[in-house]
Parts: sequence; structure tokens; C-alpha cells
Amino acid sequence: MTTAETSAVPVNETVPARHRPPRWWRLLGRDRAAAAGAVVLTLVALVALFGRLFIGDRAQRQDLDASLRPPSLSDGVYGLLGTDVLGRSVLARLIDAAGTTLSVAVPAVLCSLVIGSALGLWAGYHGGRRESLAMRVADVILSFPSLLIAVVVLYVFSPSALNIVLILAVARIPVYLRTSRAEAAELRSRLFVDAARTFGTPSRHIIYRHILPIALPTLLTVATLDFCFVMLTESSLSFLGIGIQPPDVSWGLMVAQGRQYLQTAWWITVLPGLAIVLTTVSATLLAAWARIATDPAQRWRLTLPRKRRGASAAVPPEMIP
Amino acid sequence: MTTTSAPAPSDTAPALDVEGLCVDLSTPSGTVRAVNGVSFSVRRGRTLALLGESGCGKSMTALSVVGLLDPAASVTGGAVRVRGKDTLRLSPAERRKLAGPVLSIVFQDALTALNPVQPVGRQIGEPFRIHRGLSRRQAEEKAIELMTRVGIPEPRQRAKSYPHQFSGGMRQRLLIAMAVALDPDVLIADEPTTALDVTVQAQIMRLLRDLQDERHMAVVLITHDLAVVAQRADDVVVMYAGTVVEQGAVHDVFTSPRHPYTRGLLDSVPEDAERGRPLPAVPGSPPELSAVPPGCVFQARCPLVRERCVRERPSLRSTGDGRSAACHFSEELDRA
Amino acid sequence: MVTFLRKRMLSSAIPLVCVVLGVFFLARMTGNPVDLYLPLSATAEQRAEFAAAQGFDLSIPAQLWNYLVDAAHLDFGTSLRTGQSATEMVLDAFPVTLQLAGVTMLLAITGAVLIGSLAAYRPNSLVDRIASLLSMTAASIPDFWFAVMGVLVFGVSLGWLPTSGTLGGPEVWVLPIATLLIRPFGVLVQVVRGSMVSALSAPYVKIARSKGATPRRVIFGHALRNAVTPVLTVAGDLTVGLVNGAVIVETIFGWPGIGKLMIDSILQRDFAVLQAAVLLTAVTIFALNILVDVCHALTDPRVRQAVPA
Amino acid sequence: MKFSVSPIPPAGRRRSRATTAMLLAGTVLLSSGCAVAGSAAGDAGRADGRTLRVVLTQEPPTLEPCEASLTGTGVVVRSNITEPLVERDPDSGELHPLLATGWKQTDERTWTFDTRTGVTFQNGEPFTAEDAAFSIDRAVNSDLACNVEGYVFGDADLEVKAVSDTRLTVTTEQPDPILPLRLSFVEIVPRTTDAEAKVRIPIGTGPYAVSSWQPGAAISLNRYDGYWGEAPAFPRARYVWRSDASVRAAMIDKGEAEIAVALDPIEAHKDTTASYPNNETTALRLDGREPPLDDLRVRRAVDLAVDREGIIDALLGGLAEPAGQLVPPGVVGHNDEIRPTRQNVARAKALIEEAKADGVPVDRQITLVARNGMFSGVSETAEALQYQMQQIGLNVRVRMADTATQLQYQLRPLPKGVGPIALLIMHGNQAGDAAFTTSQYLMSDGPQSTFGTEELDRRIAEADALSGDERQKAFAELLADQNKTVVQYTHLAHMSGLLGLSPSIRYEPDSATGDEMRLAEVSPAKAAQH
Repeated sequence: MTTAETSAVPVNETVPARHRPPRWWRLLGRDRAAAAGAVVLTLVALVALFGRLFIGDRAQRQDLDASLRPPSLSDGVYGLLGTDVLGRSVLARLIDAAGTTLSVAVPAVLCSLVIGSALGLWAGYHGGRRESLAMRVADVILSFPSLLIAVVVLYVFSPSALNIVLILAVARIPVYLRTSRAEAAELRSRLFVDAARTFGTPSRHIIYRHILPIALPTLLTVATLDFCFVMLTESSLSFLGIGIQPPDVSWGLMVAQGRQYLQTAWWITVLPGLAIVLTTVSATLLAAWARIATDPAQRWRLTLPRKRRGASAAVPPEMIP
Repeated sequence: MTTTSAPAPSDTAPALDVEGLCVDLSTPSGTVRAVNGVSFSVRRGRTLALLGESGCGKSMTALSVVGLLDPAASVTGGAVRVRGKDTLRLSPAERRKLAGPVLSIVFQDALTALNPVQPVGRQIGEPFRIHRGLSRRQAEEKAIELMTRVGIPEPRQRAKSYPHQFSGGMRQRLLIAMAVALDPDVLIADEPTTALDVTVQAQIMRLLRDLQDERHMAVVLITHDLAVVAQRADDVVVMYAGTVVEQGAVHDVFTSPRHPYTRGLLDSVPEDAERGRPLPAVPGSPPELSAVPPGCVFQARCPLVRERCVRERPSLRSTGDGRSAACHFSEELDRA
Repeated sequence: MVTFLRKRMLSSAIPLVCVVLGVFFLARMTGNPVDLYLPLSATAEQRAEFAAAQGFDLSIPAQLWNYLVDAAHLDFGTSLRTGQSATEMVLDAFPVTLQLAGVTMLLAITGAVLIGSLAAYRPNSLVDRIASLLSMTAASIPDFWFAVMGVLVFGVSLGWLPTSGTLGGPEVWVLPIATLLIRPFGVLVQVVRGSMVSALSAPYVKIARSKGATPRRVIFGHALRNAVTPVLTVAGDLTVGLVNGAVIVETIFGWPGIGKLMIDSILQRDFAVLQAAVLLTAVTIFALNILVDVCHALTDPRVRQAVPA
Repeated sequence: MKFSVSPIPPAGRRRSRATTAMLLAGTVLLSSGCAVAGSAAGDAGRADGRTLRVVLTQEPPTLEPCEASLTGTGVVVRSNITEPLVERDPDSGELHPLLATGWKQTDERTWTFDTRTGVTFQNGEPFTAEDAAFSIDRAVNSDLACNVEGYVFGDADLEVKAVSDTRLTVTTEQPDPILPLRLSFVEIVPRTTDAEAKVRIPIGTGPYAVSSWQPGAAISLNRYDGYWGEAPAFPRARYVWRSDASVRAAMIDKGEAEIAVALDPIEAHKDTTASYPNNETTALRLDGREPPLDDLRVRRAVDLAVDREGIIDALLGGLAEPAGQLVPPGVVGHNDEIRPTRQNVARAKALIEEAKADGVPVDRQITLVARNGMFSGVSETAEALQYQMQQIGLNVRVRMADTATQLQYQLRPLPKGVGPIALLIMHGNQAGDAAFTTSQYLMSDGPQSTFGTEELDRRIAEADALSGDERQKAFAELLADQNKTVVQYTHLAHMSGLLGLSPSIRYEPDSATGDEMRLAEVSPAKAAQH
């Protein structure tokens, strides 16, 4: 923020306050990578939401005679990406798996984001004993072997998607807890918080109105990175046999089950792997963009014309090593 | 001080000569020209003030001189000459050789301008390590000398302290100490006192003057404070919307402004104006850089505006006595 | 600093006890191990006999009491599976994990600082965009997939590296480390880049440049130490993940580390080994957290001054 | 490290000490682009033609001989390090003399064995009948809770007596016609072995002796020069373990090992693999106490719904044989007349319809329980079975479990309140006699059976007391009877194992290979080398 005042970040000098900040889609249009990410994510979300309506039971329909067919154009739409060992269409399974994958990853991330941030902001704002308590809770969760919980819950109780969500959510709470605590602890001594306090504003209002908005971009960035983490962990659980259980299918499960066919039938494991990579990279790109776009002091970065951004002229000559 | 091979400038030659400087800036609404053909020069021992409202391009001018522009902005034309070299055409390594011994800068907010995780002694001694190759200990000794010079009490102990352990005024002193460490030819002070309270402001300004006298530096003072200019500067360059509208000796300009903008500024100062007040209001506000009219940049707010002003942009013309102004009708002002 | 450490350690003791108790009860919720260790045809009497010999016929509180009494004497019991002392098995496995985690984090942090800084130095330059894209991709590749690919490509097709195993020259480290490395490296590059971008746009960096500091000096002398806080936190979390067991790498490459030991003892209901392993990793993780806090204090004088809660 | 029997300092600790050097080396290596010249050798040591390198699926939990009926232990110990008195020919099922030269039933409850002379243990002590008596006593009658005790002997203790240096008698509480077969599971150790506690590293009379065990990394064996039989071809052997099948396969391809066990069927097309029937039989056990599975028509419909050929071809690499009974050929009691059921969806659907018409709740959800890692492709097999059962109109969900959880479903007391269960089981027939199968899986109160009939129970008890051809016939008939009247099992396949074999060696796997891999039968492929 101080950057703007002292070293004359151009936006503040050149765009007076009455000038409305540029529309977000214009900013998105400027960042081709983020725009591509947004398109991919939208696509994935649409497929996850509505894909099952179109494929019917194709994801489950087996044909042992059509086992391990390579991708081809001659077997109709469902043969486009080949078949798996049970002769099920890989395309249909990818579509079906998109729904499962997102229905695990998104709630897991949201749960840990909400719970972890709430606890962390509360702890960081109040400080003292409450802060210590929250941090120790985080310590316990972090040092608890989450695999043990996973095995207990998934083998002893029931291996449902809901349980996987719960496990992943609990395991990731400390990350948000610590991040938001740090932010809140730093902000609680700031002038505007003090001011609010002197007016007798209740603490949850201060946290909600004053601290949360400032901490949110960071938390959202962490959440995006976590989205990736959750998908990969779910995949690793499948590798160990305790992830999503057949006949449900997730991308992680497909990668895990297909890995033994890596040499003979690459499409079974490479395609879902690619789906994971594409989705998470898109989410990360979009998060990076959103972080900049929501930060007035950084927004100008997005406004650089494309051709100059990569060119050396965009960088002060002094800074070229 | 003479690590650079360039000849030491004589007192008559300008220590800093800026000519036709243009800076383009990328904004959401396209590329705009933030600094348009700014020229000025300053000799050693003299103080030049860059005066203007927020957003007029004065800070960007200063940053282009020392080569610290943000990536969103780039120099697209002109020359910045020190010791006979155009710094805009130097290689980064050659430029670094000038940074410190020849050109240096002081910022407004000393808290963020000091590295929060380094002891101040080390930061102040850093120029000696970079340019003179002194050992850490020798540099620290030099730093303590400088801290003494700028009036830090108990400098030897305080050299080990961190920036957040100093008051605002002290931090500004530290920043100044760092800037004058290598006796630069030119010191650029970018609103050095804005963040401070009035009594401290005066102390800092006095310190700057003493150092300037002692070290015979050229000072470029960037400010929006007319009083500071009046008391402190020898020459003034008045900027508006990225261009220079008037320049000349402070006394001359302030007694008989030859541009309606300067005139407006001066007129709006009440008799009992105090130092440190923000720049007095001229009715209206400057044009957006993306919408600078084709004619005179000041036309929208000018009391003298005429048809010619809309059609033709006035160039900066000499008006005698080493002064110049960018107004088609500056003579009228002079007469008035 | 000493009071800081003492307080920090004291406050870690209670969570440690929580972890130990939690594991004890959770493990017992997974059911009786008797069936696993007797032949399918064993009779009811044999089962009862075995349970009695192992103390599984006692009530849970009684089992807990026995465990705590033994643990107080540093006796963590005997493995049902191998008949060895649990302590010995855990201490054999742990160095492997520590070595893997240590080398991985060393390389990840070094590499990420170099590449992240380079990328941050010129935001949106070609270098930056390549580095960002690669690091994002690296962070999202399923590790077992990467591992199996590595074995097939570098182990079999090219024949440069051994497919797996722990015995041999430095080359046996390459594939396991590379597999472990991709994710922490990918994440850290992004974190370093992010915090370096903001550090490099700070006014003190401009001042440093105005003193004629070289880019190297600017990055490593000024910006890096200011950018290090989030990097340390994230690196700490990533290390915790590695210490808790690089199960996949240990499984695929046959490294006898703590992760594999833990998952095996969970699946085999080998409670003594599981409890000993969790206790050791928990202690390590607490130590690691303290180390991270100390690093924070060392790098930032403002943290040092603030008295920890 | 205490289990190192050689004076060589154990490598585990050495490695910790060399860690720093390794760390540095690793760093340098990685940062310099990680191109390593030459072909790296890996864990199992270099291919020197003198060491036989075997890669297993897991580290043996112990090498204690009385635990040799555990697959992980037995595959290393049996017939390599220690030997039993009698061995069973895996193909013919006949018993051959090993450390016993002959045996006969001397009265109804007593068997007499003559032991071999001129045999010495690897510690130099001579082998006598006293050692044999000690070993049987230790394995069967002690408090060690040896696995072999429960596996082949049950509760009953044996009375063992060495009547001379070369003769011993074994007396059972009940007449036992297959006692020599049971004793083929008892590995003989010297009488100096600890009788109070299990040992981790045994001493035996076998062709190889353990030279070192690096925990987590490798077990090395050296040829025992005082072996009484023919000296094996390889002077040294080394076991390593990798749990991932593709890595085991890669080690064969790379030349890092000569033998790899339990490869995925997907590798079966390679020249470097050999398949062998491993005496395991898979089946779906239907819980006949819970509707709708309590209806014979529904159980029969399930049997008809399964596409055995399809599953075997697509999922098991074509390596298994469709099964119609729990015991494979070569086991006493196998019925040659039984044909595996062929898939007939139409008939199966008709049976379900019929049952539904009679008020059987065919819509009730059946849980298909299978165990992860039971065999390669198990989860796909479970999915295929689920799909095929759904095709005939049943409501099925799959539950994959770990070993411990699956055992709760498999063993009595069976879990309550879990609804109808279709449990995927894999039954090992290593013992070679249907008696082991029927008492467990077919008796109405058998430990691994959910229900049965009194008629079948009676026939099992009768058959158990018979011997010779009568025994064979009685068991064969009752197996056929179960398929007609009980239908507790939907038999899937007699399974095969897949072994990876380097071209540099010759080895013929047999049905016992999975439990007992005789290194002495491995020879270098001379012809291939020259």
C-alpha cells in the first residue's frame, strides 16, 4: 500500500479515484493464461455438473470383449479415448469421474477453508490463550498421521466419498488456521481495527468486516493450491486402496488403477492424470490472476500490453542482470 | 568518490541535465504518456524544485533519472546526462557505477524505504561496500560516522538497531545519511518531509541544506509544497499533466509567474500560508492522462483559455532571464 | 530466545500427549489383530490364547494403562508381525525417512529460491512464465505416476539409473528424491516467486538499487530475507508431510522408511509399532515446528522482539 | 541389527554414518543433471552370474521356521534354509522322503519315521532323530503359537519320541491317515534352537544358509558346503522386495534380478515370464442365511451370471482356469467330472424372476466384499462381478476391504447386521487334500462357512476317515453334491501365478513356487550365454 504513495505506482497517479477500476473480464482478457484457465475450469465444472446427464450408464457399462481398446475414431464417441480393462469407455469414465473428483475436492477445500480460517482469525484477533490453544490444535492435527485416520474411517466405518471429504478437510484445517491467524495477529494492532474497537464494535464484526476482507486473497490463494493437494491426496489414497471405492470413479482412482497398464495401455492412466494437471494448473493460474486483480496496488501489472511484457523494455534497464 | 572514470564536473557545467524526457505508462485504458518532453538541468551546489500536483509526473521524472521506474512505465525518449554520459543509454553495469557516487535518492516513507530485517548500520554502510570495496567492519565505521553527522544520538549502539526501533524523523535522517554516503553529485529528494510533522520537517530540511553546502551537491527537490520551494530552492520547474509548464529562478517565478497554472497556484495561497500545507487548490482537476486534449494541457482550467489554446499546444519557450513558460499568452500574465 | 524456546516446548507437551492417546484409541478402533496373526483355521481356544498372550483380552483402559507404564520405561512393546522390539524397528526406519526428507527439502528450497527469485525478478518475462507453468505442473502431477514413469524411462528404457532400492552409490537416490521433490519444489517455486515479487517491489529494494547494488545483492542481500517468512512456513508444512512418511516413494522404490512402516503396521494391526512410530514422528514434527519458529525469529527482528504468546 | 549372523558390520548402520557423504553426493548428482554413466546395479547387487537375485513382494516378517506356513516366510525358508522330514510333490501330490528316509503307520494312532544319516546342520552339528523330535515338539506342542500349529494341526498335541538316533515315533490322539502330509509342514531345526522364543534367523539342513539380513533392504544367503544333497548351482542368493508389481517387472527387464514373483497378468506376453498354477482358487461365497441369498434359485442365478472366461481373459491375463469346485486338479478330492458353469444370463434372469414371483426380496442390496491385494486385478474383478450380478436384476454394491476387515467377514463369528454378503475368497490348496477345504468351507459350522446341510456335514466326516481311492472318491462326490444342493460358492477360477525370469537362468515353477521357491532348482542358462 505504501508503494503507491512513495514510489508512485502509476495507477494512483494517473487514474483518479473517480475512475472506475476496469471490469474484471477485461482484466481477464488481458491475461491470456488466466483466461485459458478460466475456460478450462468452467468446462470442467460444466462437465462435472451436467456430464452424467449425457452419458447415462456408459461409465459403468462393461464389455469384457472390448477390453483395452486404444483411442480411435472408428468406435463412435465413447471409443474416442479408448476403453479400460473392463471395456468401459474412458471418455465416459473421465466425465463421470469429473463429478466425483470435484464433489470430493471442492467441499473438502471449502470445509477446511471455512473452519480453519474462522478459527485462525478468531485466535489471531484475540491473541493470548485462545491463540495458543488454536495453534496447539493445529499442531495436533498436523502431526497426526492422516493415513491412520483414513484407514480407520475408510476400512472400519464406511469408505464413502463423504468420509474422504471429512478426512481431507480435517487434515487441511491447520494450513488455513495458521495462515489466517498470522494475518489477523498482524492486523489486530492496525489503526483501523483499533478505531473500530474504540467504537465498541463487537469482535466478530471487526473480524468479519475489517480483517477477513484483507486476509481473504491470501486464504483464497492457499485454497487453490490446496485444491490441487486434495486431488492428489485422493489419488494417493486410491493408490493405497483407501480412496474412492469402485464402482464410483474419480480421476485419482483412474490414475491409480491404470498405472499397471502404463506400458500397454497408456490412455487409461495418462488421460485422467492430464485432467488433474490441467484442472489444477488452471485453478492456480486463475488464483494468481485473481490475487493480482483484487489488489489495487498490483492491478496495474495486468494492464501491461502483451507484446511488451516479455520484452526487456518492460523491465527497467537497471534491473537486467 | 572518484571511482567512476568520468571527469569531475566543473561547477559551471550542469551536474544533471535532463532533456526531452518522455515516459510512457501502461494503464487499463491503454498506453499513455506520463512524462512528455521534460527538460531541466541543475548545477552542483544548487537546488532545483520539481513542483506539481499529485499525478503530474514529477515523481516519475525523478524515478526515470535514477533508473528505478516500475515495469509498467518505460522511458521512450530524451536523455539524462550526468558527467557527460547519457544514463539512459548506459549498460546496467555502467549505470550501477553511477548509482550512489553520482546520483542518489531519498524517499518519502523512510520506514518502508529501509530494509526491515537489516541493522541500519549495515544498510548505511552498504554503499561503501558496493563502490569502495570496504570490509563489513570498515563500512560499519563509515556508517557510524555518517550517523553521527546526521544527528543520530549514540550512533555506535544504534547502528545495530533495526528500522522499526527508530522514530520517523530519525529514520528520515538515516535515509539521508545513506543517500549522501558517497558524496553524490546529485541528490534527488522525493517529498522527503511529507510524512513528518512540522517541527521535524524543518530539522530535516535544515539537515539537507547543511549537507548540500558541505558536500557541494546538486539537489533536486520534488514537492507539492510551495513554501518549501520558496525557502529552499534556487530554481523551480512547474509540471502539469506530464509536461513542464514553467521554469526559472524561484524568486522570479514566484514574483511574476508566466503561466496561468503557476499563477493559480500562487494566488490560492493565503497570506498566512504555512509550510507543510498541501498544494492549494486550483479550481477543477487535471486531465486524465488518457484524455489529454490535443491543444494546451491546461485549457480546461485556464482562466485565459482561447480558441488557439484548444487548437495548438504551446511549446516551452524562453521568456528571457533564463526562464521559460509553455503558454501562448504568457506575456499577458507578465503584464498583469 | 531461551524463554521463547522453553515456553514453546512446554506448550508442545500437551498436544504430544493428545496425539499419543489419539493414536492409541484410533488404532484399537480398527479391530482385533488376532485373526490376522493366526491361520484361518485356528480354533476359538487358540484365538483366545493368543489374545491373552498379547494382552488384547484386557479392557481398553487396562491396555492403555499398561501401554503408558511401559512407555514410561521407554518400552514400546514388541511387534506382532516380526517379533522385534517396536523401538528398534522404528529407529531403523526413521533415518531413511529423515535422509529422504532432508535431501528433498534441501534441494527443493535451494532450487525454488533460485528459480523463484529469477522468475520474480522479471515478472511476466519468458523465464517467469516458463518457471510458473512448470512449477504449477510439477505441483499437480500424481507422484506415484511420476515414480512409475521414472522407473520405466530412466530405469528400464534408458538404463541410466537403478529401478529401485537403497543399496548402491548416489544413483539410487535420484529417482526417489526426484519423485519426492516435484511437489514441494513446484509449490515452493510459486511461494518464493509470489513473496519475492512483493519484496522486490518494496521501496527498500529501490533504495538498494539506488545505491548501485547488483541484482544478486538486491535479491539475496535485501529481498530474500524479507520474502522468507511465507517460504519458511510452507517449507515447514511440506517437511512435516515428508516426515510423516513418504509412503508412496518408500513403497515403490523399496525404501524401508517410517511411512511404509506405519502403513504396514496399520494394515497389519501391529499396534506397538504404530504407536512407537507415531510418537517418534510426532516428536520430530513438534521439533520441526519449533525450528521453523526459531528460523522466523532469526530472520525477522520484529518477530524476535514480540514476546511469544 | 542383532540378527546379523555374520561378522560383517550391518549395512543399516553403516549407511547412517555415510549419510552426510550421500547427501552431498546426491545433491551434486542431482544438480549436475543426473546423468550417470553406465548401467546402475541396484539393490540386488551386480549381475555376476554367481548370485541369484530374487525380488519378493514384501520383506519376510521373520525367518522363524515354525512360521514357514506364512507365505512371506516360507518362500525364503522352506527347502532353502531348512527342510522337513517329508515333502509333497506339488504336481502328483505324492509324498517323497527328505530328512526321513521312510515312514509307516505302526498302529492306529502311531507313525514311525526313519531319519536320514550323514546330514549336518549349518552350524556343523549332526542331524539325528532327536532334532526331528525337538522340532516337531517345538512347532506343535509349545507355547510359541507357531503359525504351522494352527495351520495344519489344530488343537491336538502330538506325542513325539526319538526311539533311536535314526528313528522317531509320532502318536496322535485320534487316528490320522495324513499325518506324514501334515508333518511335511514342519521344518527341522537343531535341538539347540531356542524353545521358549521364536528366532528370526534359523539354522537348518538346507542347501543355503543365511549370511546377512539388512533390515528393510536385503537378505543374503550363501551356499552351505556341507549340504547332504546335490550342491546348488548358485553360490549365493539374495532376496530383495518391492511391493509394486511394475517395479518388480522392471527389475527383470533391467537385469537387476533373476527372479521376480507375483507379476501382473499384463506382463504375461513377455518372454521373461513364466506362469504356473499356484493352487489358489477364487470363489464368491454367498451368505445363505440372509435373503435374497437364502434362496437356492438366487444363488444358482449368481453362479450362472458370472462370465468366467471373460474375467479370466480380460482381467487375469488369460492365465487362470475357470473353476467349478474349490480344489484344483492335483489335490486329493478333485472331481474331474465337474464342469465350470457357463454364463447364461437368460436362465439366470429367469431364476431371479421366478424367485421374485415367490416373494424373495431380490431388490435387497447385496454387499460384495473383496480384499485389496488379494490378487492382481481384484478390484476390477469385483467390479465385473458386481456388473454381471446387476445385469440379472440383483442390487449389488462393492466394498473393498483390507485384510483385517475382510477376515471379519470371512471367519466365524460372522459379523451381524451387515445384510446379505457375497464374499470374494481365495482359497489356498497347498496342503493338497480336500479335507483341509471341506472342514473349513463346507461344514455348516465350518470356521469359514456361512451355512451347510446336515447331509453334507455327515459325508464330510465320513470322507475324512477314509484313505486312498475311497477318500478321493468320497470327497469328489461331496464336492459335486455341494454344487447341486447347497451352492454356497460361485466358483470363479483356479488361479495362476506369474513369475519373472531372467533369460540368464532356467527355472521351472510349479504349483508350490509361491510358498516354497527352491533355489537349488535354479540353474544358469548356459546355452544362452555361449
